[in-house]
Amino acid sequence: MSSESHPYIPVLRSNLAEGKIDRREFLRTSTLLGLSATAAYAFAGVPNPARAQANMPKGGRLRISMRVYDLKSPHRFNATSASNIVRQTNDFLTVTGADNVTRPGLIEKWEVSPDLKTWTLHVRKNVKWRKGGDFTADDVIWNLKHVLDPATGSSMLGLMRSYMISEFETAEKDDKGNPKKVSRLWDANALQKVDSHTVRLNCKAAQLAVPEHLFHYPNSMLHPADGGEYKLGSDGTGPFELVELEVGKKAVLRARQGYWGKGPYVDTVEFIDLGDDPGPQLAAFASRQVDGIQLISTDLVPSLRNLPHAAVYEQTTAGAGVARVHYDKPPFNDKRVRQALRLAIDCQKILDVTMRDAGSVGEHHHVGPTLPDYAKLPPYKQDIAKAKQLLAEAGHPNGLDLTISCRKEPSQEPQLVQALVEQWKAVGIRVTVNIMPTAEYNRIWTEVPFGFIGWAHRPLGIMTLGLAYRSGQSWNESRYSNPEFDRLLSEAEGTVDLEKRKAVMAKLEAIMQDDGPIIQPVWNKMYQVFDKKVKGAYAHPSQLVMCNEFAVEA
Amino acid sequence: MTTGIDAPERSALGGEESRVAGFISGVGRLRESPIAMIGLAIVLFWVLVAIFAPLLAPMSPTATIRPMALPGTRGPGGQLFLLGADHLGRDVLSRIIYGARTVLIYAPIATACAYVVGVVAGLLAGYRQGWVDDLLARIGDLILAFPALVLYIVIIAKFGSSGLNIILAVTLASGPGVMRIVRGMVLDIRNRAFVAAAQVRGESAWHIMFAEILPNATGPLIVDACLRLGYVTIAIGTLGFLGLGLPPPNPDWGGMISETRQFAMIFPHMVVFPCLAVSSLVLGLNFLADGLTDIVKRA
Amino acid sequence: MPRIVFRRLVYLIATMLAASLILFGLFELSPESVAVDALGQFSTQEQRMLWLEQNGYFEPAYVRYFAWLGKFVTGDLGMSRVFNAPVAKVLVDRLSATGILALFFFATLIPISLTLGVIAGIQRGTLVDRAITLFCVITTSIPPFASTVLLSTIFVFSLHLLPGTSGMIDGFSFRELIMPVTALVLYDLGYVARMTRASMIDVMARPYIRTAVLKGVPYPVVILRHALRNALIAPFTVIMLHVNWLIGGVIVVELFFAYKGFGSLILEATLSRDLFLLEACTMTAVVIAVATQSLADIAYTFLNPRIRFK
Amino acid sequence: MSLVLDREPTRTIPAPLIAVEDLSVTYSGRHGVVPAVARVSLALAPGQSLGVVGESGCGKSTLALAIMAYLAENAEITSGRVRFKGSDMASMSPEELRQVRGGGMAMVFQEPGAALNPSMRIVDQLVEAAVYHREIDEGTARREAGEMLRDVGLPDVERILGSYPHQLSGGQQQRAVIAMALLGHPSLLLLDEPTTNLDVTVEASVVELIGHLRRRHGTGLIYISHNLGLIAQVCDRVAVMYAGEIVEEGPIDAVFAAPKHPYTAGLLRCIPQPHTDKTERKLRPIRGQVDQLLTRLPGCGFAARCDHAVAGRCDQGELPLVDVDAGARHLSRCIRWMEIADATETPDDQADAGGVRDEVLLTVRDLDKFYPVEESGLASLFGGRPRRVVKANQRLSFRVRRGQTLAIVGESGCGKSTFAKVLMGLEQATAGSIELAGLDLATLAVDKRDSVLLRSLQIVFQNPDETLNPCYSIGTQIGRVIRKFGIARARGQVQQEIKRLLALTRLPATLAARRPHQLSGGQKQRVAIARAFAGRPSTVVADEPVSSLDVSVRAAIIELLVDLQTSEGTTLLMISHDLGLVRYMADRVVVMYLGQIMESGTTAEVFAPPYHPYTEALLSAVPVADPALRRRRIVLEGEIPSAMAPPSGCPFHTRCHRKLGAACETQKPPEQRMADGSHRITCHIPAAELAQMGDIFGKPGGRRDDT
Repeated sequence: MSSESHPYIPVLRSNLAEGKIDRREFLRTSTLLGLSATAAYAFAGVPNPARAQANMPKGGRLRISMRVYDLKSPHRFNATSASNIVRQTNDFLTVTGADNVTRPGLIEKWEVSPDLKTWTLHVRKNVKWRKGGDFTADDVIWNLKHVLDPATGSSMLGLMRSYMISEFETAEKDDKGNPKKVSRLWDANALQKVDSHTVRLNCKAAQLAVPEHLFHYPNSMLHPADGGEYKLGSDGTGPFELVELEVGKKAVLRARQGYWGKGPYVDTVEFIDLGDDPGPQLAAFASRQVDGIQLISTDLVPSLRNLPHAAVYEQTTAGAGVARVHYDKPPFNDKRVRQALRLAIDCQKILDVTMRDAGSVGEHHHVGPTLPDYAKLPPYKQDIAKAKQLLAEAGHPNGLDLTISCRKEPSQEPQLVQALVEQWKAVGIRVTVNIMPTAEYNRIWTEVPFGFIGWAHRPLGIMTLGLAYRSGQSWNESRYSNPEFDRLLSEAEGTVDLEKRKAVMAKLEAIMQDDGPIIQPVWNKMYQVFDKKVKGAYAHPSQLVMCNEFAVEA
Repeated sequence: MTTGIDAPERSALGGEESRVAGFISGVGRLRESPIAMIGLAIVLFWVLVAIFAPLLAPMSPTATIRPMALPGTRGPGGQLFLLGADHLGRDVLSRIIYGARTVLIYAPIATACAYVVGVVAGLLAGYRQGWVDDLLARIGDLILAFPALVLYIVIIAKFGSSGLNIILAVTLASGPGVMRIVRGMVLDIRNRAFVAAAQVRGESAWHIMFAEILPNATGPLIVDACLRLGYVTIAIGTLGFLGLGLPPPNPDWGGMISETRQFAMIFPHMVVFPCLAVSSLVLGLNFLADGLTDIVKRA
Repeated sequence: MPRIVFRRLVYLIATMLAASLILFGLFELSPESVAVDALGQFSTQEQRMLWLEQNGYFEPAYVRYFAWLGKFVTGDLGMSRVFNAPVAKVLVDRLSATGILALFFFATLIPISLTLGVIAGIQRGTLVDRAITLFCVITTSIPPFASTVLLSTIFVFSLHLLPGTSGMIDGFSFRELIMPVTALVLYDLGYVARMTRASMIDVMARPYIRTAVLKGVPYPVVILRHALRNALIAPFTVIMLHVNWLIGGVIVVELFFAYKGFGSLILEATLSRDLFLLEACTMTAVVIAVATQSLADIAYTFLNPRIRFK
Repeated sequence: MSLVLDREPTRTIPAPLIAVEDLSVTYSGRHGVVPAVARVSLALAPGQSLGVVGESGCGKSTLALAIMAYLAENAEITSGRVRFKGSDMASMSPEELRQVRGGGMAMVFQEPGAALNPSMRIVDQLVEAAVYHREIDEGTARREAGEMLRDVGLPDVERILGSYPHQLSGGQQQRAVIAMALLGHPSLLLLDEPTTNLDVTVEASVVELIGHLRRRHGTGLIYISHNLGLIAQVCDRVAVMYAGEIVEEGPIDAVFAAPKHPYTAGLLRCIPQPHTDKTERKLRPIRGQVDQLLTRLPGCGFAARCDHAVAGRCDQGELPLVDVDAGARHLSRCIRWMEIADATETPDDQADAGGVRDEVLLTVRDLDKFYPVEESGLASLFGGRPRRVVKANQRLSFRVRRGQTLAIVGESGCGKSTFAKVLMGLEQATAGSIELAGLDLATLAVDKRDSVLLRSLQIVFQNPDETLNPCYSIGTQIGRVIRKFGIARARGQVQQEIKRLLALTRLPATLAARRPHQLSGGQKQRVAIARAFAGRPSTVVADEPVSSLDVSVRAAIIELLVDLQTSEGTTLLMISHDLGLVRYMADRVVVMYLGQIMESGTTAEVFAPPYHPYTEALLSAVPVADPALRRRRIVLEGEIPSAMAPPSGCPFHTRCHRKLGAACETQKPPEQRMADGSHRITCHIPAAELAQMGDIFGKPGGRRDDT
């Protein structure tokens, strides 16, 4: 199959030429279908931003403020910060850039069947493990099997479940006499080794977003000999080698020789843990103790812009802070209560007091307006009278007393919560805020009946919906379970045609607004800040840092 | 001092005295110390602010109006932000005014609880002596072996952050200190002849502890209470600062500082004013304690 | 002397045992919560049961306590969940960092506060005394969490004189110590100075000072030989007891300046409920507190012949 | 045993060593400016000795400090000056002043424990005194220090040199302080109450030492004391101060024999003498008390309290000191000195003899009270060694008859207060019994006693400042007792009763509304007595009821107690170390030493030969304000042993001047019944031999007794 082989690519081209879709949508979709980014950008007639910059300075040290958590099991990561360290030593199969365009990583190209069920991945041939040996199809299959093994506990499982995994009954019975179920690959041949450098994914359902899934942050390619564990000296294909790790303090990486890809330009990268608190991060950056901050709360932006040496990079994202209820717990199991919680909110007002220019108005359905599969719905309006009425109908004429939990950091989360709480007062929903220590909340965020958490950016709406609201998903914190929703979601995931997919997405979004378990007032912008001396810097919407692209001026 | 028989009378014959009069004369003696008067003025200022918060605060402390408004600027509705607005557009002045309530409710209640526990335990330990003393002293030593802030965060971490738990933590952490002071004074006072006189006329132990000994220990205890109230104010603020304080949006000075300190660089008003508020209250209490110490020493 | 050392040792051990009982009761009595803390909220019931069995949590509480105590005594403090490293290793690392902070703290605090206190005490009632006293009350009234903010607003953000954090990323840095030490010293200075002042005033009013003056000893000798030694006993022991206070004080300062010491460790352990780390940190805090109390006692005895030669 | 002459013959006055000229000192305080010393003029020649007497607050300590130019910051010299060897102290440079202090004149204060630096060894403190005044090196100074310690009669000099002050007893400390004062070779020694708070036998030896040193070193001496008896023993001249003024000054014999100021005369009349009792001569208190006035009224400061004051004369203008006996420079500030003639003459001194009834009220039998000693260290931790005990009371046996006054006498630590505590139920006896009205009180704790028993047995404590709860008014405190004992319940009745009691103790009814801090010491003690008598007790224990009161007040309280006892028919148990007082008040006396009874009998029996050697020494040590009285001086060697490790055999053998030999050290002495009735002496010396003993007091002007 040639790169032009997917039948929908010509359709996309004509759509672009006719002006039915914009360049962004063309780029996004055509690359996913296997068109190379270079070709796609050339056709779209815009310069390819990912082209390597000339004359990058060499050497030096790059210090980035970021939490340094335990790195033991990269496939089980649930924080992008941890993956950002492993990312420097262990590559991914694909790379989704800051422009949301997915490019080849360890696989140099991919092809997909017209039904979107068969994906052929061509592994790059010149990639060597640091300790020796080629990176091969076997390595890919081992890694994918590892992340898809329920025992691993990777969130990749949730992402790929719909097209790679089935549940099977076992001989064992549980307490109630029902057979215990196990999840495993839906078919023995689901991960097929074609040759030493070719892997084929045979999916049970159509899926467009496979290349993006492969870049999901826990899916770094580990050496099978390391058995899924990561530590000092673990093998990798990446541009750096981990030479020092003090959890809670710092991680030091040294550039390796003979990296297959771009860079690295700097000699060492240091990730420095300054805690969750934004204060020290700002202070450290202001006094040039660090060259960049991986994740800055929007609060800090005005202060940072004030610093002469700071270059603040921003990205419009589909990341958002979401207040969600446990769909199955009273009083939230009453649809009218959930609706009242949404109707009480004036999203614009919330934006104004919390995020200001650091975000945009949300529509309570968690499908980002910047994403290719976003469907525009009629504006969702605040309606206090209706909210009160719904509450009364639901049996709460005197309002409700609730407690919402959230974490302390990033600081915009408690701020958003406080802004929401202030508005809920108007409809008689009295909410107490329980701000929990961040680490503590991260451990129990799915357990609180009414909670608030930030969801990271994902490049497709269906990815987020699939992770967060599909029945039975491990990250389905709201315990949302709606067969119609699940069905439509699967349908969307298998629809290549953008228009058709948007139509399905519109239905999904409407279900979220009507029945959904969330109140999502705003979208975040994502910021990263680097010292002006850091060249090649940019903000990645998923808070990723790829240090091989950065250089430091002396 | 004139102590002659012919000195003018204070009250009518046979008066079995009023405790109130004694108290008033005690307060009157504050005038002897200018530093105590300044302290009292500062503390009273905050007490009045707390009591009349709804009347004094120009806006709701939780209303989000105009983020980052600078001091002296106006909001969209023409509201004047005298001390500016915080990052969520809430009036800093109103939050400080309501924050005084939080501080002046929790700190005194917590201190009072510590005192109830400490005074009773101290009286028992000092008066009963023997195994009661040993036991209470050991328990006190044990609690005091934990650094206070560690004790606070362990308790708050274990039982969660709420007003009640903060009071509990303060009581537990400060009680033994109060007990030690009371015990020390009881050991001194119990050897005075008037205690023996009460014993030989068959007064009960409770009468002796509370009616004979305790009133004589009030001077140093009031001084200590002022200082301790200052510490507790700082402790509650510190908990707020560490993110273990009272849940927002109840304004709480420590929490305000914690929430807004990252803006100190360009919007110092958000953080400097609450810092000044908490420092001034503590300063007032320290002044008061200082002045009272002088007065108690002179007495 | 050996007797008091021995007594303090016995006391230290008794306090440790009691503290360990409290900690055990608080955190380990319910095995369920231990398992949740150890394995995280996402662990399955099955995993938890397995873990509890492997770690002997189905034994009776007292058996577990003694086993726990035994491991503790032998230095097996368990693994830190957050740091994924043996607790003992993390602890030693952070303790030494705070030790350095404490060293500089005391090295700054002691000369300044004692000097101020002695000067004020000797010149009681003068303008100098009033100025020192006022300075002391004011600094003592600014809580560390406020002074750190104010100090860094001025020295880091406005004047750009000092580094904003004290992570000691590139090893020891004296400049990075200035802010945390200043914040701690400022808050504590007043207390020690005022105590020294009071002690000095007390001693200066003692009859033996009068005796010394009236037997014609030159005034400087009276101060240095007769007054100081007696006057410094109380502040000295108070300073020793400040180690206990310091453990609490460093939490705020270490957090604010991202100093990787014991204070930020105990806070992190608490906030993330890293059970074994928290237990070890708390016990360490108690050991340090009681040990310094004992040292203060012994030092007091040594400094005060009235007790030494009893 | 050493025997020394009481006093030296008076010498003529050479050129003054120190001259105080028209000195006035005021203190400024919260209540305004208070005059402390008013226009005092004094002069002292080298080698002379001057006593300054007066009650507390009369300005004598301020005078001493002014002489040393060491006044407090709030004190101000408003007139006059002090000249030392002719030079004005006020105009001296700091260095000159330093040389004079310690080198020219040295001072010894009361409470030697506080005067010595607790954290310096004795040797260092002594050496300092020498090296800063004399050109000698440390080694020499150290050697001299040792010699000086030997001079002041301290044993085991090397040990003491290396000791810290707290390792010495009070007597040793004061000797060390005196040695320190002398090491600078001063020509003037100022002593401010140097023996206050020392035991009577220790006091006697220290006073003895001072006299001895003065003669040996030829040092001038200013001796300040409230105790007229002590002054009489060491001084050539005496100055009596009242309210900051010198009211009388003169040669000691003349002043004591024929005081020319009513205040001096009043003071002398207030003191019970060990050779008189209440049946012979009634004590005559001075009315009222010393008033601290903000402004000095014209005329005589004492007029308000003086029986001889005449309006229009005594309250007019400035009264001068007039010489009443040109030859001896005897000065008095009384304008009427000639009219009053001999102020000691008092009308109606004959007191009633108290009726003594025979009924035995209280029987003490073989009472033991042992305290366990807190053991520290290993042994106590594991309960190994048997615990040591302090034997505070050992086998006490005596009886008290109804209506009688029984006195228990002894120095501090003899166990007399412990007995009071056991009797009151505040402590429980280890063995033995105390029988009262058929009950055994020895182990009956106060909270087990019923209210009848409680009210029948009450106590008056020593320190008037502590005896009343400062938080309540007088009325409240007395009322509480009245209600508690069910004397009255209704408010009106209680008020009546309060009034009655106040009247009984000769206090104005208006006092009921006052708080204790508004009362003087004497008034407080009266209230305490009123409170003790509120329940109409059958027995009252008075534990050193006047020892912390001023002389003039003391007499009034004693009289009150005697009167109340008589009128209420109360049995009184007096605990005291003051033999003069005991002699005056008591019907029977029990003498205790280290927890054991040494001697008991009627007052007459105990105060007349035969004596127990300890009683003999006690009597000899009592300061007597009568320079004419001759007596044998017995100075006891050594210090009172610790009650924790009492000597074996006879507890007194370590200090006894009549020790027989080994038997005293090893065997418990027998209790011997003397010929004269109920008189018992516990001593190894045979009764017959004891009976040979002479009276310790000679008759005034009579022959000197020698032994």
